[in-house]
Amino acid sequence: MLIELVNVSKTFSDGHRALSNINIKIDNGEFVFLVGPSGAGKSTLIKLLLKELEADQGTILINDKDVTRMKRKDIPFLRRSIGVVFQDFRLLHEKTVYENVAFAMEVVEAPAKDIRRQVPIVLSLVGLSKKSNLYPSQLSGGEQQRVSLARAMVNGPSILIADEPTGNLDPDTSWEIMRNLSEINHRGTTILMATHAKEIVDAMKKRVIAIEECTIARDDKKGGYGI
Amino acid sequence: MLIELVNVSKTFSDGHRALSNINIKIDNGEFVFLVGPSGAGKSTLIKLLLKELEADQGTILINDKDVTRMKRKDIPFLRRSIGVVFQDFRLLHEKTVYENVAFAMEVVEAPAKDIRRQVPIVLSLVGLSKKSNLYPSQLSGGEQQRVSLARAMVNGPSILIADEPTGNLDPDTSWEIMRNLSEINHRGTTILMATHAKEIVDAMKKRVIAIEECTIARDDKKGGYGI
Amino acid sequence: MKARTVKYFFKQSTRSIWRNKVMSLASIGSVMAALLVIGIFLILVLNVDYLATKLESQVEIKVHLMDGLSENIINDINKDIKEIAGVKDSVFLSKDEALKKFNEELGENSYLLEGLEGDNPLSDSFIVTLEDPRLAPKATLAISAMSNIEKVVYGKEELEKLLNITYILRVGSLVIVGILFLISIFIISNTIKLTVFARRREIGIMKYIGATDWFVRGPFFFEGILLGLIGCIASIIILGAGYYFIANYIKQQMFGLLVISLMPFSEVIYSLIVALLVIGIIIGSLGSMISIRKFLKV
Amino acid sequence: MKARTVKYFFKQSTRSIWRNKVMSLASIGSVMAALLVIGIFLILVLNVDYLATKLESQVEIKVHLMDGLSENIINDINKDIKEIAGVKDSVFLSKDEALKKFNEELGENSYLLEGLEGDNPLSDSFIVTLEDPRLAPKATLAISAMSNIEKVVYGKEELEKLLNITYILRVGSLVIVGILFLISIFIISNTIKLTVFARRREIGIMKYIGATDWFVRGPFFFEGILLGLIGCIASIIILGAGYYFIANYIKQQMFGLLVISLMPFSEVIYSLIVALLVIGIIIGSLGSMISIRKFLKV
Ligand SMILES: Nc1ncnc2c1ncn2[C@@H]1O[C@H](COP(=O)(O)OP(=O)(O)OP(=O)(O)O)[C@@H](O)[C@H]1O
Ligand SMILES: Nc1ncnc2c1ncn2[C@@H]1O[C@H](COP(=O)(O)OP(=O)(O)OP(=O)(O)O)[C@@H](O)[C@H]1O
Ligand SMILES: [Mg+2]
Ligand SMILES: [Mg+2]
Repeated sequence: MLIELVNVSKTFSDGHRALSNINIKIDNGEFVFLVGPSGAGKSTLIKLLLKELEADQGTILINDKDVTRMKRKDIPFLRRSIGVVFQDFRLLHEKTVYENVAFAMEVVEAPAKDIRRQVPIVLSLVGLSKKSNLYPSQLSGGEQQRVSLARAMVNGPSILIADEPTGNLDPDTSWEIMRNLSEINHRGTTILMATHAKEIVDAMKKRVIAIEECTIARDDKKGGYGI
Repeated sequence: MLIELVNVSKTFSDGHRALSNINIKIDNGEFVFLVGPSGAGKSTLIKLLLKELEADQGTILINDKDVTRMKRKDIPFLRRSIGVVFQDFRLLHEKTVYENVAFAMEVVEAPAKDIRRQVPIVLSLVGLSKKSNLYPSQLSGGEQQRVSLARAMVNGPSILIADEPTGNLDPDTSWEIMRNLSEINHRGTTILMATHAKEIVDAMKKRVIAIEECTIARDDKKGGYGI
Repeated sequence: MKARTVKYFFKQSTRSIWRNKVMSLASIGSVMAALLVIGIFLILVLNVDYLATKLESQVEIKVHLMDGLSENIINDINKDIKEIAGVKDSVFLSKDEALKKFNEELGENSYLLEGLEGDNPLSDSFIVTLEDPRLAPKATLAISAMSNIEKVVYGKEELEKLLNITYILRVGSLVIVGILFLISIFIISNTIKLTVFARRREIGIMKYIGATDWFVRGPFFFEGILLGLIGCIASIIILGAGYYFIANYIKQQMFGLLVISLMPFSEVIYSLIVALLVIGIIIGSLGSMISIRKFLKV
Repeated sequence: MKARTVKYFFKQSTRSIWRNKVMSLASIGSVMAALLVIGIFLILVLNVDYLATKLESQVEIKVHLMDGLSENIINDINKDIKEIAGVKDSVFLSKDEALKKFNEELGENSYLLEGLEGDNPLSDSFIVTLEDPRLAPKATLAISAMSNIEKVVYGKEELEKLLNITYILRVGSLVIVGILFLISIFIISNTIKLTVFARRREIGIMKYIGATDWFVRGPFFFEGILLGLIGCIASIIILGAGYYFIANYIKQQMFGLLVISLMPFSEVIYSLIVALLVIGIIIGSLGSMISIRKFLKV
């Protein structure tokens, strides 16, 4: 198993229970949609996988490594093995589009030659070749979202997590992005995507995990957005 | 006419032409969808209305006042007359949900009594009564978006502009929000909403302005998202 | 501006200080440190001036009297001298006392005066002290014009040298305190700039929502006052306590060993409070008003 | 760590300084100002020490010789004195010269010595200067043990008073420079804290993408070095130029009026450069490394 959550619970310090007794197993190469109403706990789940938040209870295994008991110094390496499109993009305002994507490669100390070759490729994949020298503040919402996606893909991670990656995109561009994700998935990358895009989920016929009221309401092999 | 754009053009300093020769007239009490692919210039248009950006050319009238020739000291009053849901939310991180919404009323120097009565009402409208003491960083993406909406509504502006207000919301919550907007619209508020939510646009049967390649590609009285 | 808006500003500013603890502490710390520097130097300047005044007060005019005057006449002369403008005091020194004093001053060479006891060549005199050493020439002239005066002497060269030294000490210390004053203001304003810079996003958002410039500035203004006030009070307490302790220590340990003594605590503390309050609060509040300008233009 | 990573750090840091111009200027300014304060005081300390040493070098031992010694013997005594440990110089003063000098010293009272010219009661003497005034008692003892010496005198009380004053001057100025040193470090570290605080979001994002702690720190470390270096060079230039100008001005304007003279520029500048470089760069780089810690914990 690539990702495995066993009895995971998370309650915030203000007493709000976000996740309760979550059990999920995701295999290598799967494509999983994570759905649920606003505030259901999708992003919280993702943050637990990245050790951005600590689970109160339960065990989280990624690549057979126990995330909940991971040492501080190993966290960066966990995060590098996972490409993430953050719901709030998390772009560096002081870096250009190119530098933002390149930064993900610099972090893993990739050779400059590889960086110079790889970054333009992913930027053209998300349709931003022309925007590579602009700063995030000079981009439209959807363009920023695509920079975040490009950054998540650039190191060819074995897991790609995308939190609402099409929220600011028009249907055409969204489908373009979904085609990219499918292709990456076919090449072996496991994809976990939190989304509200009903049409996309319904059309893709992939595994759907629905979170409602802190627990897993549904886990269908080839599901749709709603019931 | 409430909003009137005459021959408006905008080219950015890097040479990118975002809007070219735009002519739009929006009447009091209308409900207008603004659609178009990612990067088409929807947000740029909205920023021009708020004088966040300066038009290179053309005239923009709001409430018969010429925005393009407006003095610096009058800008705050223009902005107060328009409630805005920003695409990137623009919440104050150091203020709680309640304070963020209250701030919009404090800006217009509303009496403390009115603030105490009004803020809880709009927060319950967007379904965030329980979250009023949390900080934006403690909210889910969709919750932050709804705080931004609550803030835009709280002063009962005559114009409400929403830039992608349902991008982070599940379909149910999105419809809830659209019902709210419709109601506000029926009570006389003019609404301009930039969106990619095809289903919503198609279902609402309202006026749709489509921007494509810098110009207005379509302006239908009761249109749909695509052609 | 409505009264409730001012109240609102005040509430916002205290809240913001509290919520941005890291930043508030760092900026209070820097303001305090800058004021400490000013304060330390101010204390030095005050003490230099104090010392200079003390040195200057040691300037004296020697009034040699004719031989064999009656006590009445001497008393009259004394009265007349004391009435001259600028004269602080005048003390009679009989010729015997003068010889004894001279003897002591000579030390090992006092044998030179042996045998003079019987036939004292010195004269009775008045030692006149002045309110301001610069009055010495005038006072000398006035006394010389009186009768029964043999000779009026003051160390002209020494006086000039002394006045030169005290002048340089005063000007030098004032120049340095002026420079440090500017440096401190520079440090405080830079600190404020950084504080405002850290909150540029916040300022922008307020403007986008329709806040007027002064509405955004208000809380920053009060915050500046508060941060300045806190930094200022902290520095006054540190300096006051430090000075009190050191002045006492020196008094106890060095008593008698030194001509130098520190200015009394009570005299120093008022100048300190006034100077630091003005710099801390005014620079704090105005500084934030000015620094914010750049980010208001949205 | 790979070589290209270090190169990357360096590129990032220069870029970041350039892109955050407002912030970089403000922090360079504060660092510079803090170093200026230290520098000004360091100059004062150096000059106080210089003055104290000068004062101390004026301590002299008077060696009175027996009457009527031959020139040969006097020369021998001179040689012997100069061989004593700690003696810097020894100058012969004949009894006629001594009387003339004494006459001058007495000034208006010189009439007391009238008639002594024929029968000079003073003796020939050596004026011995020392390398360290603290050696005076020892040297006095050694000279006393020599033959043909009538009396050896040094101002014991005066020496003690002088040593006390120079001690207090030295300790006092060192204490103040120490305090200012701490204050400056405090200001610089607060400035860095604010600078890092303004970029907390950036630091968080880097960590979320999988950057290790030292990878995030690297550019901040170099940035600290660069900002420290710039602030440091600026302050050295300002202080150096200022001191050069002032020292020259005082030399020209005040020449002869004063016993006080400033330490030569060339001697001051080295201590200044070393002290400021160390504080500026070390505090700048280490400070940013430490300040960043809080925000790395994500
Ligand atoms: N630090 C926190 N403290 C308190 N409550 C929190 C905190 N972080 C998140 N929450 C709450 O936990 C709930 C789940 O948040 P989460 O971000 O996981 O939702 P989500 O499923 O991603 O929603 P969305 O689709 O709107 O992004 C929300 O109600 C949110 O208010
Ligand atoms: N300051 C700027 N400098 C240069 N180009 C800019 C700037 N701001 C926006 N642009 C460009 O202008 C175009 C229009 O941007 P805008 O934000 O209006 O798009 P949008 O229609 O809102 O797209 P989305 O649906 O993705 O939010 C984009 O291609 C963007 O890169
Ligand atoms: Mg979420
Ligand atoms: Mg947009």
